[in-house]
Amino acid sequence: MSEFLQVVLSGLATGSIYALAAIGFTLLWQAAQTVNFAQGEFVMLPAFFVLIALHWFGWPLWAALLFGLATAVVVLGLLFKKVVVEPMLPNTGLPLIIATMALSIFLKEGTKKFYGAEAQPFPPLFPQETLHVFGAAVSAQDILNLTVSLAVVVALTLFLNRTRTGRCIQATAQNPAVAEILGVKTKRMVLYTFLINAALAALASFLISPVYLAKFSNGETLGIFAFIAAIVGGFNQIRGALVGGLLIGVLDNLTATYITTSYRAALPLVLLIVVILWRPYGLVGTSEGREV
Amino acid sequence: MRATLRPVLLLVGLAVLIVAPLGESNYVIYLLCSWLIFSIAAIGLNLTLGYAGQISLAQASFMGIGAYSTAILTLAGWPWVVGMLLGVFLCFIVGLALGFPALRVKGHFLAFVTLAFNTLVFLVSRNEEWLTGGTYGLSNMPRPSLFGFSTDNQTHFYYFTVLVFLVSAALMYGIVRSPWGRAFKALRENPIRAESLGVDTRWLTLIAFAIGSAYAGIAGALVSPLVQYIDPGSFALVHSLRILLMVVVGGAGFFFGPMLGAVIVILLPEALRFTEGYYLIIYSAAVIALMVFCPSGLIGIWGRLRDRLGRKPETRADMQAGAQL
Amino acid sequence: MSASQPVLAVRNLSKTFGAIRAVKNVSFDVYPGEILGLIGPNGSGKSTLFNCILGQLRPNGGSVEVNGKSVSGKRACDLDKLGVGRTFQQLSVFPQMTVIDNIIVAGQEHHGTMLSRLFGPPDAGLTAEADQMIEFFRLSHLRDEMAGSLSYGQQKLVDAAMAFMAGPSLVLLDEPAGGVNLTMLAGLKERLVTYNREHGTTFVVIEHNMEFVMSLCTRIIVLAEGQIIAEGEPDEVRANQTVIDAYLGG
Amino acid sequence: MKRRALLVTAAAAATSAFVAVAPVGTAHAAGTVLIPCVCELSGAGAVSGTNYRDGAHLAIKEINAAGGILGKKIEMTDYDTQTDPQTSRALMQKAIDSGAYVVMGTVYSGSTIVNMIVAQRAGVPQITGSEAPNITQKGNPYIFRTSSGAEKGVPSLTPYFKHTLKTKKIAVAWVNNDFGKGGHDVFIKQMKKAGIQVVADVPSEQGQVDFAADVAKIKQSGAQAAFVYLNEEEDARFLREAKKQGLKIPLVGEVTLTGQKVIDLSGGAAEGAFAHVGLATSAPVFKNFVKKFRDAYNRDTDHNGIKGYIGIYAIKYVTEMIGKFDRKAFAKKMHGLTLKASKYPGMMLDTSWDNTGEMLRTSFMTEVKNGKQVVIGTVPAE
Repeated sequence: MSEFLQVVLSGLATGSIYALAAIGFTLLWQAAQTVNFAQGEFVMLPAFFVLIALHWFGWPLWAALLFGLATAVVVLGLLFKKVVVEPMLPNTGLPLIIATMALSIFLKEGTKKFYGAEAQPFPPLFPQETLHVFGAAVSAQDILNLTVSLAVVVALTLFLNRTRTGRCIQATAQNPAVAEILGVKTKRMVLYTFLINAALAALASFLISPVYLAKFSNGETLGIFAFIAAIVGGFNQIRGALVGGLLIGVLDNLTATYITTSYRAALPLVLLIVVILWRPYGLVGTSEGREV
Repeated sequence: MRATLRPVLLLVGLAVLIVAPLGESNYVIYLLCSWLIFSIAAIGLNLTLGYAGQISLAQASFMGIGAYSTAILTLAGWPWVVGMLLGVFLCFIVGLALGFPALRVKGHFLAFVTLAFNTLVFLVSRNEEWLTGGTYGLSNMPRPSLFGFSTDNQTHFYYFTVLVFLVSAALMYGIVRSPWGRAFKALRENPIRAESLGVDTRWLTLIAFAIGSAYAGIAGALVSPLVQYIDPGSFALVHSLRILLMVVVGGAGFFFGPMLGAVIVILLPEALRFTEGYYLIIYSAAVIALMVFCPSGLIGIWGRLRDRLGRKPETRADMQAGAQL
Repeated sequence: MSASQPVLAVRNLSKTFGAIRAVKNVSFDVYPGEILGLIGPNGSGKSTLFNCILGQLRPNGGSVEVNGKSVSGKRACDLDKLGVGRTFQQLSVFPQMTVIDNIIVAGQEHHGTMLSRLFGPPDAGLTAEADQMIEFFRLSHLRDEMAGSLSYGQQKLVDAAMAFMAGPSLVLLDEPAGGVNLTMLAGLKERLVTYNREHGTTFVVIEHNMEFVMSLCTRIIVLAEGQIIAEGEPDEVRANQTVIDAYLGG
Repeated sequence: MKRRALLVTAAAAATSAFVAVAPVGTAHAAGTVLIPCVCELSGAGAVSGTNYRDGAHLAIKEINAAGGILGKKIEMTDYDTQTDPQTSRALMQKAIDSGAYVVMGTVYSGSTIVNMIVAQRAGVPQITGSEAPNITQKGNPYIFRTSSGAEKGVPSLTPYFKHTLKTKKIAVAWVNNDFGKGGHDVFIKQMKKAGIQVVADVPSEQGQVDFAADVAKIKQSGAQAAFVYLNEEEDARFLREAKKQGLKIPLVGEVTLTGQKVIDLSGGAAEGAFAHVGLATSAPVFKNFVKKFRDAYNRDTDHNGIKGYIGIYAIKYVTEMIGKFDRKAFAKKMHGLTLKASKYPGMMLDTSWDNTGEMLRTSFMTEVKNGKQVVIGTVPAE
């Protein structure tokens, strides 16, 4: 029992980070039809910005985190849009897929070249106490992960539904042409989505790195999980991405504990295929929203 | 002029293929072989992606299926041809099956399904040790001998590869200029219109996957005697991406695109090796630039130049229509 | 009006979307060689009817027969085999293929078998026929251009040529006049009429452009709120009070 | 039509152009002997490969400064395999084409198992850093290890489990790749022999994020000790999770578990972990080398640095014994050879090779005590 609880709780904590990556992924897809194959690297990189600030500039952690966030938003949000995505329009098809794939190699190799190939320890954002829930150990970090990602979903949903900007972003996502006519500055709205995505990626990076460590190749695993979470949950739903993330996190652990360890990686993939074929709009998603 | 020039140039190309390995080191010949082999796989993907417009990120896993079948059979003492045929057959069937998702979803979603499939194949080939040798893979596969003419010598094997390459390419050329090729393009350009003109788009989608995969099978059947070692990692997702890169960089939907692409993807890193740790960085940056400035690939650049020189650049009327809808 | 078997027979066709009944048991026949116009104010159910006939939508009730064969549940590519050609409201050529290839691909599926199409001649022996078709629509000078590079009107012509290539007995034209400039329009109409006269092909036309319909069609059916409110020769319909009311929203 | 034709030539030209520029048997100065290093400078194995290479370069600097081998200076070219077996095979071919006397590398077993075929065919001795058992079980007369293979290392743990820890039930956590599999298989065999019951057999994926399930399983299994055979980052994640879930049993590893890198990464969770280490960088004998390495590259090496270093020295000593640059004789001489550290200081430890190229050498039991790897005993080479 305690074992079951243990793996479920840990799965939730890990899954919540997949969710953060997946949410940005979903937003980008909705508002800019950009499927970002470099999303994993987007989660890998910000941790290194922080490490640079810590070890090269010798800043305190809080300042380093802010620096990391800011740099991420500029590099992975602004530059990504201006330098890679924007010039490619209207070819948001195969060329963009290829470009983002190339970008992921670029970021990976770049990081390795300029910070080194070795995994780096990343300072914990929280004291490392663990408390025990019915015999299951839960670290403060786990709780932080969960609460943050939940908070993000609530905040984002409120932002998108309650604020004018939010509604404009949604309008842009649903029908750019009409939004334009209604006087929405669609270009800017799209830019906002890119910035939000970068910020979310940075957040995910800061949350996962204390446990997962900072390494140039982290994106390979994280990226796949982000895709799967986004699609399983529902490509046109923010809370869908959350559900997807948590689901993948938990299922992965449950498979490993009770079914098979050597095929643990297979389950999320099978789930992905099944969902795409039987519910292309995801478990939580609704059939309207973007045609795929 | 055109009519006469073309066969001449083809002959020149053929001649280059024949003289290329002469006096070269084993390493260069090895590179040429892998260029030819990956070209075959890319030619296949080009049919699925370039002509029929169905994206697939699983081409490497089909190379794997071909390679493993060939390896297992040849190690069991069967002739290479048998292993190759079995591999190609399996790829055709599995490819057909992988085509079904394409009937339901397109674009990115199809990319994800095939991506997942590729990783699943990797897991199976790693875990089913009894069949595939697990993580250690299979090694020391014998090289084929043609009518008692052994290909153990690197150069001999090269010519053997050239032969297989030419036959495969010729067959594909036949396909793409047959009415099938025209129907594939129609499917890519406008499936609904194609369907309304009596083109059975469902069947066409499946067959596009099947044939494309079968080509990967041929490539795989050549990989195992060339490298004489295969392991699950040799057919991981990253290799599927490489093949995709070949097709797109070369120019999807152009017959010679994938071969040109393979030259770039396999030989450019070699040329950039002197930059040491930087070559992957430069390489990936170059790809991004290409996609930004010429999404239709290198051959696209050529076409663009021709338009620049020849006739005036045209505006895509279907884009205008798009604006009206 | 000939008494021979109708090319297209629509019987009590109904289609509802949720609460809205877009088409309310509509019945009509179309006879060989006719050019039938389907008109009606927006939301009158023209397009729904059209899509039901073409199997894009599954009707809730009623039947559609082409040359005596039911087409219910048939895929578009099978419909084509039954001799039903169509054009689209939006541009529907294959932009990255040459005009000649557009035309040939439209005909090739009716020649030989799957295998003969793989191993037979690259053009499926259709070049001559296709060139005639191109000639007929006066597109010969554009024969080897990419269809996507043609002007809007020219693409409409290619679209029509493709619909005719399979030698259909019935062609459904979905707003052929839409977005085509006047000179082009005259040409298009003239070609359609000629083709109809020469081959006796039956047309069903959905169109907003009254001038065009009135001058093109031999018979007109007027739909409003999913029902047939009038039917007859252009002049009768033009004079019909209910029609006028329907259009003026009376 | 014309376009296509031009393209054939374009492709062909590109090929031939490349062929033309391809470095064929790079001519090297007469006064030097060529020892290329084919190893993982990028990709997953970059850390191990780079250390291996730098260790080798360190030795080369020293040897060349002292006049080289038989008066010839050593020249080393690097070939980056990107940790990809097929690339490594190609580069092995390239290195040999360039006229290698002996080849250093590769470190990752998955690559070595591929490229050793090439070296064998060309009859070029190969000094590998790999530790997977199957390397030396292929009857390849040209392959030589620079550290004991898992089939030597893991068994040296058996007495420790059996007698020191008095284990009856044991668990094993291993990374499911060629490295992990190698150790795992040997371990299972050993435990069977020793009559210790393996109650939990837990493979994990490379780059796995969440080790909760792995640890929970071991905890549930009621094992009295666990054998942890993972890559460094996975080691660290596993140890953190074990600490979090309060897994109290002794965690014993082979080579990596008590390495400084793992200690740093695991943020204190490595405390009290044990490991059998062939080349413990913390062992006094290596003190001097570790310092030299840090001075040269201002970073700490792992055991791979030592491997590369002694690899080069072995080449020097053996060549000087046979008195000429003769690949065949070199390989022949090295089988069954023992180099005493007293006479051959570059080896740092008494080292012998059996006739499969397997290496025998004293090894160490280590434990992590207050954030440092400490040698708690030596295991004699049997």
